[in-house]
Amino acid sequence: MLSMKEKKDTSGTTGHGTLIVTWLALLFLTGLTVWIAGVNTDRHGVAINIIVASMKAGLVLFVFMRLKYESLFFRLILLLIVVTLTAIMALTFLDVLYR
Amino acid sequence: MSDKVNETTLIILIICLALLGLVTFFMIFLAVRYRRKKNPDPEDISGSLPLEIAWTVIPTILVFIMFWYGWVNFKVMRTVPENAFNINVTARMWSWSFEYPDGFKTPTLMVPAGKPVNLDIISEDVLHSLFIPAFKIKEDAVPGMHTRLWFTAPSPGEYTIFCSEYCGQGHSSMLSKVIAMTEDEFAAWYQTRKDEATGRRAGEEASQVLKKHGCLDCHTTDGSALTGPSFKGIYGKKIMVISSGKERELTADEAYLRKSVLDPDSDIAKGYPDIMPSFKDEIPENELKDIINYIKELK
Amino acid sequence: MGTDFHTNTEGRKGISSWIFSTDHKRIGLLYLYSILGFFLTGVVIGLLMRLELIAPGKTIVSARTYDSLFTLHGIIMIFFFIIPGVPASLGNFLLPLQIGARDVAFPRINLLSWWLYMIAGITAISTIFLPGGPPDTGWTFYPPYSIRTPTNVSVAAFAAFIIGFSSILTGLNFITTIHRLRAPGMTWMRMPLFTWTLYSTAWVQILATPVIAITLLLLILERAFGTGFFDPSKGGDPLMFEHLFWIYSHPAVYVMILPAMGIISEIVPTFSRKTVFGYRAIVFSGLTIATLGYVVWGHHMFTSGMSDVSNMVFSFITFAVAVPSGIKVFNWIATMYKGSVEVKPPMLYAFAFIFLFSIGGLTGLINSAVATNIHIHGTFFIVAHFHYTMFGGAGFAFFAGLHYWFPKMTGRMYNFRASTVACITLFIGFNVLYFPMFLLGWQGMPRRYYDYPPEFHWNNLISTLGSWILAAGLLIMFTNLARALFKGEKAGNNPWDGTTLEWQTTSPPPHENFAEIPVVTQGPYSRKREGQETGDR
Amino acid sequence: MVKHTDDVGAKMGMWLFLFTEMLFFGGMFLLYAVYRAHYSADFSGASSELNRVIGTFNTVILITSSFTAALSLSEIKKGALRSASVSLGITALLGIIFLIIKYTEWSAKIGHGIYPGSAYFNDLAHGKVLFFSLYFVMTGIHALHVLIGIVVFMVILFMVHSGTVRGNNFIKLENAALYWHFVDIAWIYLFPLLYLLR
Ligand code: HEA
Ligand code: HEA
Ligand code: HEC
Ligand code: CUA
Ligand SMILES: [Cu+2]
Repeated sequence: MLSMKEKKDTSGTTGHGTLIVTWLALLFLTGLTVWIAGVNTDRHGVAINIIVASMKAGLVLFVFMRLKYESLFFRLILLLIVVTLTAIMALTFLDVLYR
Repeated sequence: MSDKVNETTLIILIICLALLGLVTFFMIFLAVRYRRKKNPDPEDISGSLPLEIAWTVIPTILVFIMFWYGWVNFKVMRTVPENAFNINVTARMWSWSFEYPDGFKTPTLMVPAGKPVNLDIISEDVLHSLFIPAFKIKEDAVPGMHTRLWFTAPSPGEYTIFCSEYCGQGHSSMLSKVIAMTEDEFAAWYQTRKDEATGRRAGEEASQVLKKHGCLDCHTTDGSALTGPSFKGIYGKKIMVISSGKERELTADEAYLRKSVLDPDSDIAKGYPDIMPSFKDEIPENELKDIINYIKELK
Repeated sequence: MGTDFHTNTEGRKGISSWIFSTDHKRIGLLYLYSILGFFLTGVVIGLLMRLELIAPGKTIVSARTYDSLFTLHGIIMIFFFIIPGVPASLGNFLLPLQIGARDVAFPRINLLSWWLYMIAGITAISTIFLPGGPPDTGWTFYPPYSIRTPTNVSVAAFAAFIIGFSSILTGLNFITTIHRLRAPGMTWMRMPLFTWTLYSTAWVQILATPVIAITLLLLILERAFGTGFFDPSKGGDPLMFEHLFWIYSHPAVYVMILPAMGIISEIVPTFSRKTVFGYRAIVFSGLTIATLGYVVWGHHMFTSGMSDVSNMVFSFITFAVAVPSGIKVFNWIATMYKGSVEVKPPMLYAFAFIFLFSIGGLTGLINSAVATNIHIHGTFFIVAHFHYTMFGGAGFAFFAGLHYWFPKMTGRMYNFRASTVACITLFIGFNVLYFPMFLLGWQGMPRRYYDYPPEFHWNNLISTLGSWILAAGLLIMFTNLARALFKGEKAGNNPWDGTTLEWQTTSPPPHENFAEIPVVTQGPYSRKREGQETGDR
Repeated sequence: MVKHTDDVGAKMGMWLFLFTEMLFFGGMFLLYAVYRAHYSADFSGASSELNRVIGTFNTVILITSSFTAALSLSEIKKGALRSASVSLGITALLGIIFLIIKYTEWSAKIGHGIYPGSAYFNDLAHGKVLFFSLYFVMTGIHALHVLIGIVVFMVILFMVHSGTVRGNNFIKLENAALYWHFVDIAWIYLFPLLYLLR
């Protein structure tokens, strides 16, 4: 596990090129999600928009927030949070949907 | 219902007492057997895999057994028999009202013994919970939502109803009764109430209702005060009342009028004595509605 | 060389050398004193409640006052005594010592936590004096009643919101400390069990507390602006509040009990002169309790109108939690096997804990079977269950820990005979006070009842008498400890012959804990020292 | 390597804090999901009363500010204090613009009588009441986070100038940026939930 000595170099810098590409990708995805919402009004719209939002969040997390370079531990807690939220949602809907 | 609960409890209780006994016995036994005086040299034992497995697997099995009984018996408690007699329950701060298929209402729950009864429960204001300890059942009354509960009263008699979800100052006095009658008695009672409910509507005036219940002994309809304040013009007025010793102002709206009649002790109009009796079990709901509408008209 | 932390004032004098100190030991003691202060408040309120219930009808207070009493009692005991109780006081003092660190990772945030705790506490107590009076909703704050009542619900909810922050900060502080500051050689599987439980607890605090924060905030907004989230007249669903509330408040009960279990896991091996039985099993059962504990919240809602499917699933998972709890109990008891057991006061409290917690936990199983829950939900049976787990469990373990580490924290020793008497009195009083409540609940007496029908009189009377015995026990215990604080004999560095790192420094420990950071070469409870034989006498 | 401060530890503390923030917002998302499932027609009706153009514009602003925040971290690590300050300043400025736009959006809604507690509001369909309440609470709490972020960046900017934060001691800036990115992520989800889904 994580100890005093880090395996990865977490203090490096992210190059300007990577940052700009990520930024452009985020803008593109924003456009995409607005466009999808415009043409697609049925129930799939919800899922698609959430997926696009998650892709954007992923970009911010892994590039801007440098999760890509952090130790495994940080990614594991992110997973833990996602699992926790999913569990809460699922169990609550077990009540709401079958009441 | 209560036999289902008893059965489940018994099974869990036996398992739990056995485990508690085991744990306590070994705790005391080992502490005495290996006390320092007698056993000054401890042995270095750091665990045992077979034991760990044993006390993981056996409890897991026990736990599943307990869960299973709890769930299966609960299923029975949720499956309403088809021939159940349906009664609508309304909970409000702090009284119960039971409405029968023919539209009339009572403050106590009248049921035929030996016949399944299904309660459809709602609340007018906050959370309450209908609890009949004798039958070992309860279900919350939730505003904006229908909940249900069914039971069969085993024999004629009276059984207490408690409110078991905290609902404010009157929570501990939100009591009522189940009155179980034989099927014949119930049928007769039901018929009279039904006639009363439909018959009275035809002729009786609200003012006569007031007289019938003796309201006019203490109240007038012309603005002059007797023992109690006059009914004239009180609807919609801002008045001062004393609630559990504290003074506060409120508007005499419909809920307040209703409460004044059913639970006069909770808000006492300032300047008047606290002597008005509660008419909670006296006035049927439809008559009360008429009275309130009548008071509303008295401008 | 480090000096005694009691005399090292970091250049400050008097009270400000305490309330602005960033030394984890001073903060731990600050917490200890303030927590005991709140405990005393809660206890006095509890005594008043019992006095009211001594006979049917009005005895000493009005219904309105009684409602506020149990609300304040619940809020104080839960949020200000038992949740921060062990982790923030004993945990703060001992965590760095046990892992061989000089302090926690963020000493200043640690101090901030204490300040937030005090601000929250004072805010909660202030409701008594504000116009409108203290809240009367019960500590569960269920809407729509909590939206309608004119009492100071928002202020109390805000206090709980602030203490949530304090709790989160303590949690992230502890996690970071454990990850970053362990002494060389202190691998995960060499960590003392108390530290392990603090670690699991910290995770629960981090994962659950934000949920109560947002829930209470939404309740406050609901009261202030009428947002309608939980108000059925605007389309909201009161059951959603119950869900959100228990998503936090059930894990919170494991925040109370896990560190308590950690204390017992320290005491039993020490007084058996033996390494703990099944170290790994205890560690993993703790983590399992923390994980499963997160997904059982619905067992508080079996009669709420929740769907039947949910009832089944939640009941099932709840039963599963009993298994790891049992594993802990069994391993503690097995630790004594072929040990050399000496029943000094901390061990006596630990025994009381094991017995009382087992009763509390096992009656929890009666609660968690859906069929039986339908009868006992909302009755005094529940009240009995949670006093057995919280007071008999977490509370007694807290007392056990207090007696165990008292010599380490103060450098002095209390009178053994007095604390034995206190423990026995507490034990008797406790059972006389709370056991009748099981019977009351089974007979059908609902909780939060100001008045009750005469058939419940006897058990209530006995229960009230028990509260006085318990009070006597507490009085003896605290007098004994207070006397020892000033007049106790010098205790020495390792009076119990403990093996974990905190016993290898002076009592009380110096400012930065260790003259030299120790290097760990073996498990926490191993008695094989260099140059020493196994099981020294 | 005898450093007094533990940068990795500090960063770990920040990440843990951000995870609690995610759960904090998670509670609101749960309410949103449940009420949306219950009142889907009302929700789409109410959502179409929000201005997509403004929403999109604000999204672009926030994403860009996140980009400049990341940029300033890269710059300071290289020791380029000047361009780091500029990026920081732009980030704070974009945050302020975001808030101004939010403010006008809110005032327009309030001007139309749509706010919790108003008479008009209470007469709306139940689902709409809940949608707008969620809208105000979620964007309100988010705006509060933006505000805190701006203040933090101002302080960091000052620290860069006074030399507290510099090329080999940038953990404060790094943590501030992490916080800001989180605020951005929260908005990335709020945007489709409130403005787009109909
Ligand atoms: C420290 C606090 C604490 C702890 C540890 C627990 C532990 C448990 N609790 Fe308790 N509980 C509360 C505090 C606590 N509880 C509070 C405060 C409330 C009420 C809140 C309110 O409404 O105000 C409550 C309410 C409550 C309810 C809701 C009742 C209701 O309102 O209807 C339920 C229902 O399932 C429940 C169950 C359990 C279970 C199954 C455990 C288990 O974790 C217990 C596990 C332990 C054991 C089982 C004992 C040890 C094991 C053995 C000796 C051997 C092995 C045993 C077996 C294999 C069976 N609790
Ligand atoms: C850890 C938590 C904790 C603890 C320790 C206690 C302790 C006590 N509680 Fe508890 N109680 C709760 C948590 C706790 N409680 C909660 C959460 C509720 C639910 C609230 C709700 O419904 O919302 C509750 C509800 C509750 C009820 C139910 C109310 C109702 O539903 O109507 C009752 C009734 O008897 C009660 C009684 C007591 C008593 C008599 C004590 C006793 O322990 C007190 C006994 C001790 C004394 C009386 C000692 C006095 C000591 C001295 C005078 C000397 C001390 C000296 C020094 C420090 C120097 N409590
Ligand atoms: C024994 C006398 C008595 C009788 C009989 C009586 N009341 Fe009253 N009533 C009072 C008094 C005294 C008050 C004022 C004190 C209080 O609010 O409790 C009062 C108050 C009220 C109020 C509140 C008025 C206000 O201004 O606050 C209403 C409404 C009311 N009564 C309705 C009725 C009705 C309807 C009946 C008959 C079914 C009835 N009362 C029978 C004595 C009586
Ligand atoms: Cu109605 Cu309690
Ligand atoms: Cu629980």
